[in-house]
Amino acid sequence: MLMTYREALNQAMREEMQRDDRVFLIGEEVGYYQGAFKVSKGFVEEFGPERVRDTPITEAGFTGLAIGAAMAGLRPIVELMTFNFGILAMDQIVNNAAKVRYMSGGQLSVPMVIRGPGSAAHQLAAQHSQSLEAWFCHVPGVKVIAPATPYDAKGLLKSAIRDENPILFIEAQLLYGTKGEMTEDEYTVPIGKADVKRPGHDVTLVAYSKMLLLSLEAAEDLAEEGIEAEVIDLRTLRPLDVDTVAESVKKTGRLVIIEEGWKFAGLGAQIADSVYSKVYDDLDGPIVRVTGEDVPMPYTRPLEDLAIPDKARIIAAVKQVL
Amino acid sequence: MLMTYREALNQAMREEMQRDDRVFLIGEEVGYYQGAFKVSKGFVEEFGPERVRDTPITEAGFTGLAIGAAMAGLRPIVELMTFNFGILAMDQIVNNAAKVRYMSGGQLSVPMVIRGPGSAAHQLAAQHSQSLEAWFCHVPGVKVIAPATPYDAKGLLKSAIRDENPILFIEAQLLYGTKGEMTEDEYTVPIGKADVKRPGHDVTLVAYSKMLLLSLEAAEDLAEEGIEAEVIDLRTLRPLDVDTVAESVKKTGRLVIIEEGWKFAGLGAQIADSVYSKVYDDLDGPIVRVTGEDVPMPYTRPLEDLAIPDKARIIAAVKQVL
Amino acid sequence: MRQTSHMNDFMSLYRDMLLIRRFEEKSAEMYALAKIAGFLHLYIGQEAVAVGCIAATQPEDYIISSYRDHGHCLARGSDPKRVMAELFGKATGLCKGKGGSMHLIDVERNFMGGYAIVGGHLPLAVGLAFAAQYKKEDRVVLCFFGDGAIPSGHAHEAFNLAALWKLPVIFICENNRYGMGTPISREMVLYKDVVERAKAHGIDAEQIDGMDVLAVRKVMQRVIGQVRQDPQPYFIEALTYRFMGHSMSDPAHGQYRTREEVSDARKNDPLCLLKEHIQKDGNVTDDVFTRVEHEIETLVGESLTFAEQSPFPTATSLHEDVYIAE
Amino acid sequence: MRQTSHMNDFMSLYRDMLLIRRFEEKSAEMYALAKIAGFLHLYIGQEAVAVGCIAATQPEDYIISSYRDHGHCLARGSDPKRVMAELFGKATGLCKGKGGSMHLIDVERNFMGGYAIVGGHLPLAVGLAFAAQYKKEDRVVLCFFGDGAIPSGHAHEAFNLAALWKLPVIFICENNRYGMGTPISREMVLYKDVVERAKAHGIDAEQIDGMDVLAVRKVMQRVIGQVRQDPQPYFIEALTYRFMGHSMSDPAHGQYRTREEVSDARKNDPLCLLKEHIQKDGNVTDDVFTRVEHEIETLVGESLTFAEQSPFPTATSLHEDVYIAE
Ligand SMILES: Cc1ncc(C[n+]2csc(CCOP(=O)(O)OP(=O)(O)O)c2C)c(N)n1
Ligand SMILES: Cc1ncc(C[n+]2csc(CCOP(=O)(O)OP(=O)(O)O)c2C)c(N)n1
Ligand SMILES: [Mg+2]
Ligand SMILES: [Mg+2]
Repeated sequence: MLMTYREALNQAMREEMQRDDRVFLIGEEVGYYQGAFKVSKGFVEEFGPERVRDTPITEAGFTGLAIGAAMAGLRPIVELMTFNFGILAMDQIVNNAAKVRYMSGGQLSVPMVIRGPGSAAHQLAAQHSQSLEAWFCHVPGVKVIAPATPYDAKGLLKSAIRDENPILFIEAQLLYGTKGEMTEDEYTVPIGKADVKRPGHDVTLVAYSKMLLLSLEAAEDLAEEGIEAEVIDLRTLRPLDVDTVAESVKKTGRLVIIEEGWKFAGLGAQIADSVYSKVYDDLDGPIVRVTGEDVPMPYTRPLEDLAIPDKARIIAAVKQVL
Repeated sequence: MLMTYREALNQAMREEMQRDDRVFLIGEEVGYYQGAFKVSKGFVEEFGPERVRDTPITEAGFTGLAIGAAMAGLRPIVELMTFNFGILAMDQIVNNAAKVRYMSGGQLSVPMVIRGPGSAAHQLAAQHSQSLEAWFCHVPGVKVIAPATPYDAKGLLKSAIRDENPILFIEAQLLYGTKGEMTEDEYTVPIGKADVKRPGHDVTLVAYSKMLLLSLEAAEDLAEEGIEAEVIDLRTLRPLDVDTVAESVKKTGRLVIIEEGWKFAGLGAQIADSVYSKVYDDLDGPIVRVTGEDVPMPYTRPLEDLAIPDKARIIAAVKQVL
Repeated sequence: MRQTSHMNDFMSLYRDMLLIRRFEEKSAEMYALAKIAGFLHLYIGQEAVAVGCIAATQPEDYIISSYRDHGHCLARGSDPKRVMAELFGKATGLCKGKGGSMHLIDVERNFMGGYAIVGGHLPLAVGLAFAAQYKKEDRVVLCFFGDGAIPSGHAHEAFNLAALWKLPVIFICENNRYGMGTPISREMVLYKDVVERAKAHGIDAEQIDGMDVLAVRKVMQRVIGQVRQDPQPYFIEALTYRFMGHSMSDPAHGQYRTREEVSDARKNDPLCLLKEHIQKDGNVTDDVFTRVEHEIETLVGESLTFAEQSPFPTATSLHEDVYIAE
Repeated sequence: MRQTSHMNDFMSLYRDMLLIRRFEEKSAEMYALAKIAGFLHLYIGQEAVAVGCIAATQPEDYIISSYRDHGHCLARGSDPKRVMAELFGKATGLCKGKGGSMHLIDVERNFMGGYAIVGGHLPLAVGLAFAAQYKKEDRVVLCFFGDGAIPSGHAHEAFNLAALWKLPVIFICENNRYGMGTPISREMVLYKDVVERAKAHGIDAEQIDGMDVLAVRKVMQRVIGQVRQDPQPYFIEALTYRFMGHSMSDPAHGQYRTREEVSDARKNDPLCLLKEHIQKDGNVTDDVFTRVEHEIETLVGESLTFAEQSPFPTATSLHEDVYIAE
């Protein structure tokens, strides 16, 4: 059965809200508007406005509210209209959600999911086109998830909602309409496990979210030239499943990391560092990163296209490491 | 002439404020209180309350105000009482200060310095003991500086105040009282240049801010064992002076990076990535990072001591790479 | 003679509003043709606010706005050619195609930009006013934003600083009754008295009819004069309505408001109101309106041609304007 | 009989305030001896607020506070031994030594913690109230913070949400006239009417004498009853004064206030006021006060011994409590 990423998220939340009364959804336009990107279609009708809360434009306020509610035993899902606006809630996320368990010596916990689209869509310009996962991944106390396929999106979101820790769940506007195979049965996908989305033996490509799809396309093209790339979907960014990547590198000896965000101090640097530390001797040469350019996102399409990784650059990087 | 880090900062700002009427200081308690850590001692008396502005506790508000003032031709110095509170101004820094030049196609500029202490002091616990330079370094459009010595602090702060770009200038509470040699003559230190603080040929240590002092101490101990470490002070974190580090690694073949912040997605990962990309073949083995532990900062001293790099761990890391 | 110049003056306001209207109608067409992309938030219905307010300013005054900024930019006198080119993402655009619809910036006209984080530009506005005070300049700052920004922390921190330091900034809340799909009654409790929010910080405030350009200008002339004379912030709540959807991806009436509500509001079209007023008061013939309509049509047509024919920025510009080199 | 229980009741308030006073005096000594480190913000002078307010609560009500939280924690009934052990950073502390002075947390007593980002815990308080509403519980939330938090964006976003959704949270602003070294008149314009800030969001608000524990409790009994009955936020501005410096690194009078101002304020010592009241009203002998003084001294002494003798946490605990394993 084919399903869109959007529907997968919708189902995951719906099933978990049916399963557990403590789960509620809160954010801008999640209710009567059905979500800015229609992810919560039908929710306010099914669960009522108490459990599907439209908020004023106050990300710090309602994220903090959700943290407080989680401390009191509820299990909030916060929808950020986009993760760009998460910057406004950064203090709440980092100083309260991530730390209150530790500060309280384990007395409190914050079981919540903060979700919404990250990364660029098309021509939304500098303030609306950011990939901030490196920031979130830097913070102990939170987990960070960024699924690429509808199947993983559903399974991981369900796991995230059931998890006892605060979780950043990063989607992508350009993924919402993409389709993927889905099982009928209920299932979850475990947090913290990468997935080999395409086996290969010549080179390892590591990616997540939108960049996974691009990497798979690149791998197809490379296969036509006789280069078999193994493509790994990290799925969870923190905790990072280095083992799966290391296993692959032992086989291929070559690694290309693909990420959409800014290069400098981007997540790829940590992925590389983790891999070097683990399997330095198995590498045939330096790891190469394909990343977004280190510029604020320009509005105009020709420049935006240059600022974001594309298939050609992934292929060029692979040829560089071979 | 010996001078404290605190006095060096005080002099730098004083000289620049005397030199340029457009420079003003704004922040909590910078005026009548003389600065929470007395960095602006004597300022309100010398420059008056118009140029030394005490603010209410509204980091987003007054940082945003300073950005607007910079857009209109002034040259603000924002003092954050500590960089922990910079999280509250993150949106202003990233979305406005860093981007408005780009968004305007070069029409606007934001010549300003945001300064204050980062990293841990003693037992200030989870919400007041963070090293967030990796976040700031991720953002194109800003420069990030973290001097370790009074001499560099003064020279770099003067350069930062004269720079046309928004600059994050990260000090440290535990550095304010440290002393260093100072020249009488006016001078500046260029942004973007690392400095070899101790020459050596067996191993390269790269550090900045407080960790530089610790690395120098470790180098002394190592020297007694006949190990000559070259210690590089990055001073500027973005743009990163990879060339100086690469030059050293060509000589030593071994690199240890020391940073106080959280390991995962910390700045050291990027430094490593930059070095691997540049001089992979000159390395004799994997780069090792000595970092803060991936936990919120505990209050109690024994745990805090474990959470922050110490000399013993640096020495152990050096022995690991030799 | 007096009457004529009076009428010329009214016609000039009409012309400015009409430019915004026709310019945006054309933008919407171009969006449908994918010549313009990203988010496009139209100002149609709210023209009297930008035009009335900005008509009362001096060229040295600063204007700053949100992502819904076409109206303010055009009312400020930015070249429609370069505005359209910006929407097209062309190198000849106001911001060389880097800003787009949400970030129109024209520093030469002291139009300090459109900003896309709700509430995020209010502290900037206060900073512009701070600079004016610091440099002992006579400028005032006009800061436009929507009702949706009122609950935000940014707004309150900005109000507090402006009030505390008596900064010459006029906050203009364009209350169009909705923040995206959320009616104002679900944004805040005292939604009929948005002005209370500012007053609580010690800022004088008043509510005005944002559909009547003459009333808007009259109030703003007084307020701007007052603030220029005796610097301190002021808060205006302009009651208005957007006739179109929140952005191009949102239908005009959406699910959050009825077709009737929109068509009722359209009866209060600021352009029609002014036109009727002019027609009633003076003896301006239809001819004059036809001439203006024609002039604007030509202007918008030229903008389009200019935008179409301009080149996209070259690849080298990608890395320009991130930093200023010394 | 009636008189006696009345007196017992007053004496119990006195005792609670005295515990805070003596406990903190001892903490200050221990700070000087470097047994306690980091930031230590004393509550001395403000005891009547915490004690009066919390005396009016039920055990299931949530309490949440800022970094100046010893008073609220002790008034809530947390074991002074475990509080002192926390300040000492010991494994037996409320938070196993991980929180320290600014982050006392005692979930068993629904004391949800002290938080060190000014204004940052107000949204949490609103969330606790949200949970109560969601779960249809009768709890109310008491949220304590300083005057310095009022200008912050966090506070306003919290006020707005609480008002909009009628959440049972009582915001208690302890106006001690200073945010660190900044007098309230330089924090906000309407500093004599801090309550206006809340009213502008549609929240009922009143100012009370925060030095008179009986008055505080009386008002809070009414207000808590009201909020429990008819859930919606309420705002209290308690006029008070801190007798000590902002934290241990700030001298008691600092440069921002005169010695006279402090000694004037000390004439209004909440403990003396209550003591005088009790002595005037009843015929309580000095004996009784001596006994209480003695009891508290013992308690504080025991806390100290407990803290001293407790072990520090072991190295393994460093990585515990970051995540919950499934
Ligand atoms: C901080 C932030 N949160 C959310 C958004 C998404 N968003 C864009 S416009 C908008 C509604 C704003 O409404 P209002 O302020 O009334 O302005 P209007 O669109 O009516 O002109 C929202 C929620 C944003 N841009 N910034
Ligand atoms: C966001 C933030 N900015 C600055 C600080 C530093 N700081 C700690 S307490 C304080 C003053 C707070 O004053 P007030 O709210 O009146 O509380 P009081 O200390 O008087 O109890 C400041 C500026 C902080 N903790 N958080
Ligand atoms: Mg609106
Ligand atoms: Mg105070």
